[in-house]
Amino acid sequence: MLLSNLPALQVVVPLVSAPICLLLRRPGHAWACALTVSWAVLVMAVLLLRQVALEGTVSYPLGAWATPWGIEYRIDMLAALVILVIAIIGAVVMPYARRSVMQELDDEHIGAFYTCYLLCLTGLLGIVVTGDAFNLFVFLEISSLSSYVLISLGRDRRALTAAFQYLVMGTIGATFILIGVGLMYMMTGTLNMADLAQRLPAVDDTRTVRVAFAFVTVGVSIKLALFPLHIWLPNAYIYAPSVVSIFLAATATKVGVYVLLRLFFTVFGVQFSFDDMHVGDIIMWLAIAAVLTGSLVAIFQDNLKRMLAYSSVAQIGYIVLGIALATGAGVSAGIIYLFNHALIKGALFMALGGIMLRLGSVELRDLHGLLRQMPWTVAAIIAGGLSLIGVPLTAGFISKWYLVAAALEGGLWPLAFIVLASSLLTVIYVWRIVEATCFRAAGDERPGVREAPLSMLLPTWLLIALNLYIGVDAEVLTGLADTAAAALVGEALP
Amino acid sequence: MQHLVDIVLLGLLMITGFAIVRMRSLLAVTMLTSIYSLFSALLFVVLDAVDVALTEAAIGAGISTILLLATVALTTEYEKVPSHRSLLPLLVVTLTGAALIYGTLDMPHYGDPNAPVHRHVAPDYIEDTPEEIGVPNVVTSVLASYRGYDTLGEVTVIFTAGVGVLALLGVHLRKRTEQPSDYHKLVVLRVIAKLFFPLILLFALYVLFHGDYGPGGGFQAGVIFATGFVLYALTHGLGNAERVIPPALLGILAAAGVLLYSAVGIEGMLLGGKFLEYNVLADDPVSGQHLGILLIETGVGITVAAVILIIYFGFVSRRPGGADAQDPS
Amino acid sequence: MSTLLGHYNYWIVIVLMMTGFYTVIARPNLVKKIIGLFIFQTSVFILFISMAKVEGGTAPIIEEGYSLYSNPLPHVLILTAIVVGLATTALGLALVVRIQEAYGTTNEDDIHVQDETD
Amino acid sequence: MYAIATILILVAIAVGLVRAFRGPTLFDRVMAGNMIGTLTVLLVAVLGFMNGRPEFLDIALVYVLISFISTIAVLRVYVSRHDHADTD
Repeated sequence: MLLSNLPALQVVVPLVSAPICLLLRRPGHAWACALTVSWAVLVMAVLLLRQVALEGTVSYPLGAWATPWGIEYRIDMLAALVILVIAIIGAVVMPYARRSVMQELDDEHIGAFYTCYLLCLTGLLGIVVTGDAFNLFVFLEISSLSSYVLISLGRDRRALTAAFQYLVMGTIGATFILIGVGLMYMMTGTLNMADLAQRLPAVDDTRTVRVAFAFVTVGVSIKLALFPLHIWLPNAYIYAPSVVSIFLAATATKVGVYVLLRLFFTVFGVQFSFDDMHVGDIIMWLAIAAVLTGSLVAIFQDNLKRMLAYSSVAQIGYIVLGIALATGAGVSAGIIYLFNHALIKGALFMALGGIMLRLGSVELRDLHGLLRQMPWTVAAIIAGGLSLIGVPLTAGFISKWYLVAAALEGGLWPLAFIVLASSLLTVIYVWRIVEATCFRAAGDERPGVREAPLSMLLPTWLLIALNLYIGVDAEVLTGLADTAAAALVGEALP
Repeated sequence: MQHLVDIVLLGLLMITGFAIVRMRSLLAVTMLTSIYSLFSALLFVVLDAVDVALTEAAIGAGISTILLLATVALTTEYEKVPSHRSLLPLLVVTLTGAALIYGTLDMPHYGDPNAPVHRHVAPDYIEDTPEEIGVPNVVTSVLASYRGYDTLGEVTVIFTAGVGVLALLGVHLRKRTEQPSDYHKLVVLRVIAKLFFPLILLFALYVLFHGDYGPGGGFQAGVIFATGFVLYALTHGLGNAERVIPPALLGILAAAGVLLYSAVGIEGMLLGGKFLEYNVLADDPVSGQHLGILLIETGVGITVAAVILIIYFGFVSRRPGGADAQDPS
Repeated sequence: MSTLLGHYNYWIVIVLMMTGFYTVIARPNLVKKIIGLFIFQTSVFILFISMAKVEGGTAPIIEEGYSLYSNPLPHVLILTAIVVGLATTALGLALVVRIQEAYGTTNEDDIHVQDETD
Repeated sequence: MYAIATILILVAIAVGLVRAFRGPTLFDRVMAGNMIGTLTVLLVAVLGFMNGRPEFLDIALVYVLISFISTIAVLRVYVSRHDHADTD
């Protein structure tokens, strides 16, 4: 019973636990509930990945209604991988969350916080699992609405304006997606993605479908913060509570990328998306712009959270770059990048959360000589930074390696050059952190500042360890990513 | 005739829309928004979407307007003239609009019975509903059964909004004695409200249980139910309304509705079916469907009513200028 | 002429959508932005409902004597979307109220000024 | 018969809308809003009979309720504070 309903349970378990979490009065109980569920989700994600690896794509009809009349859950290798990313981050961030949340939030908000976290998890998982275009919109809204609330719970009043700006942009994006889905439905009469993929080629020379494609693409681009639609992202990451920054930075935009992949490759098909609509050329330029501006702006930031937020904009650019190549190697590189970047950014933001807890600030000038007082945390930042640059033996190296290889395979050596050049920019801003924390003497005494608590340090180092492990042995990951990419790119071939 | 009404209503909507952009008194704009929503609800009646019309009127013209009023009362009443004028928004909007118009050129014509939307998937809903689900209202059958999972998502969305408002605004208990300053002037209103109150609740139940046969269902019922309490709070003061239905209870109810809905789905799994499969709930599939639909509609109604009240109480228990002493931020 | 009549609904709806969209991105007042979103979304609902209409059809509630019904599926989708719209409006307005309390203004330009000087 | 009624109601709504736009006082707008609400109810009823499905009068009932409550809400929130004319 349990195994055959796994796809539904993957989403239903966090969904059901959200109202239960609200009912638990004590903050500690709410945390325990969220922790248990996060680990259950991870177990299910692993089981699901195994099932997909063994049996191929899994389909689950909700309500037992045949497709396309009912809503279908459809999990292929790509979906299983993205679910795994979300589940890992969720499972690692929850043990971490207790201390950080206790310090950063008022007691009365903690119950609502964990409820919203579970809802956000539900929404993100729901987006990935679903095979129905409208259902995707609904779960997108669940994840978005809950993340607006999570961001607004930050201490600074600017958290409110950041949440508001995100709400406005996010709603515009969602409405664009709704318009696009409506136009697609208008031309085909169906909402099921597989059915859409079958019926769209017959009408893909109509202007309506072209406009539908454009609208959905723009809508999703807002969600994944593709340059120049990224302006909501930095403030949202900076002023949100630390746990929220970690969770959103590591998962939310990745799910946006997933939706983009689904759209280009599964629903519209490679031929329409890339040959007819030339979307590859457009997003490649945007991605290059994102990589360069994101890295450049990051160099000049004195607030570490802001620096990492802009670095995220750049990293999303790399991922999209892989997709824009539209080859098996390129998409595979994009998927590997997505996976690794979630681990890296998760670890980095976690380390920052530790500093925030002890120091109450992440301004560069306040961190001088921090290595003495918080050696493990600073070491984690440096390890994560090296991975961000792409130093060999880290996960970041693997992702950049595959990306450069894919670019060269496509004969695009300028692209490979840009990837390498922007890595140098990354070196600069990572160096600024290293310099401040290791080589500068502390200006004034910081009595009582000591290493972050173990409950926060362990999860951080768990992600770093995972990072290093992938840097050494990436075979499993690349194998799975290749399978996923081949299915995506091959699916649309005649 | 239908065409004429359609054309005129769209024209009125357009004029109202332009007026909303231009006017600077937010109070006037709020009322125009309510009228805008009312017009679109009328349009939905003309376009045969009776369920949607019911919901749009209750949500758009009703609840949203009241929320807007409360917000305007807590903030400023006049919109400032923008300090700088930029052509960029106009450019973006023009481009987007032009793209959409370009997209309409290949669309099937309005009302065309041969459009793809009327040929694939949807006709089977109309054909199969009587035997598979056994309710005359096809919208209800699709909403609650064929695409019941979307509706679970919808309930979760509204639950999220409830939790969000709870976290952002909180609901602070008011004393019963805290009555509106002009309490004594409201005798007529209070008597009418007291007379209406049970009738409104009764009507909400009617909409809930009649949703299988006519326009209505759990969502609309929840809104009407909440509206009854809003009326009570408006006339008898917030403190009294909170005594009738304490805010602490509302949170529990909001969660309970979602749980009831998911419990029906999980029960389907436990009985050997898929998630949200109602056929296995009873001995014969059609009565299983009936039972399932009734239960989930009740769940939807409970959550929606509770969340709307949480939101309403959250807004009206704030004081202008943010002088809410209990709030630390 | 037939294009005009066949698309009248859609074109007006697009004008309505753009009215709302313009209000969102051009107006500095936060309440007005939410109202703009509301108009934008409501207009998209009209787009969906327009496509569901069948000439000569009636509401999709099955009854003796009628054989042509309008398409129920967009109605269902829009019911869901209306709820999502309400959730967004409520959250947005709650944020506006909190912003007013924290900044003493709901004008985007004034808020920027305050943030800069912080 | 129904057609004539429909046209007349539409004209009346348009007239009411003019008052809602021009104001100038809050009461004018409240009045206009309330009037449009009432006319909407009438229009729903007429349309129901015209299309031969008067059982949809449920909708009209909801509209009455909504129109009633939103008018009270506006007045409750504002009238105590606003006795002067607002100008646009």
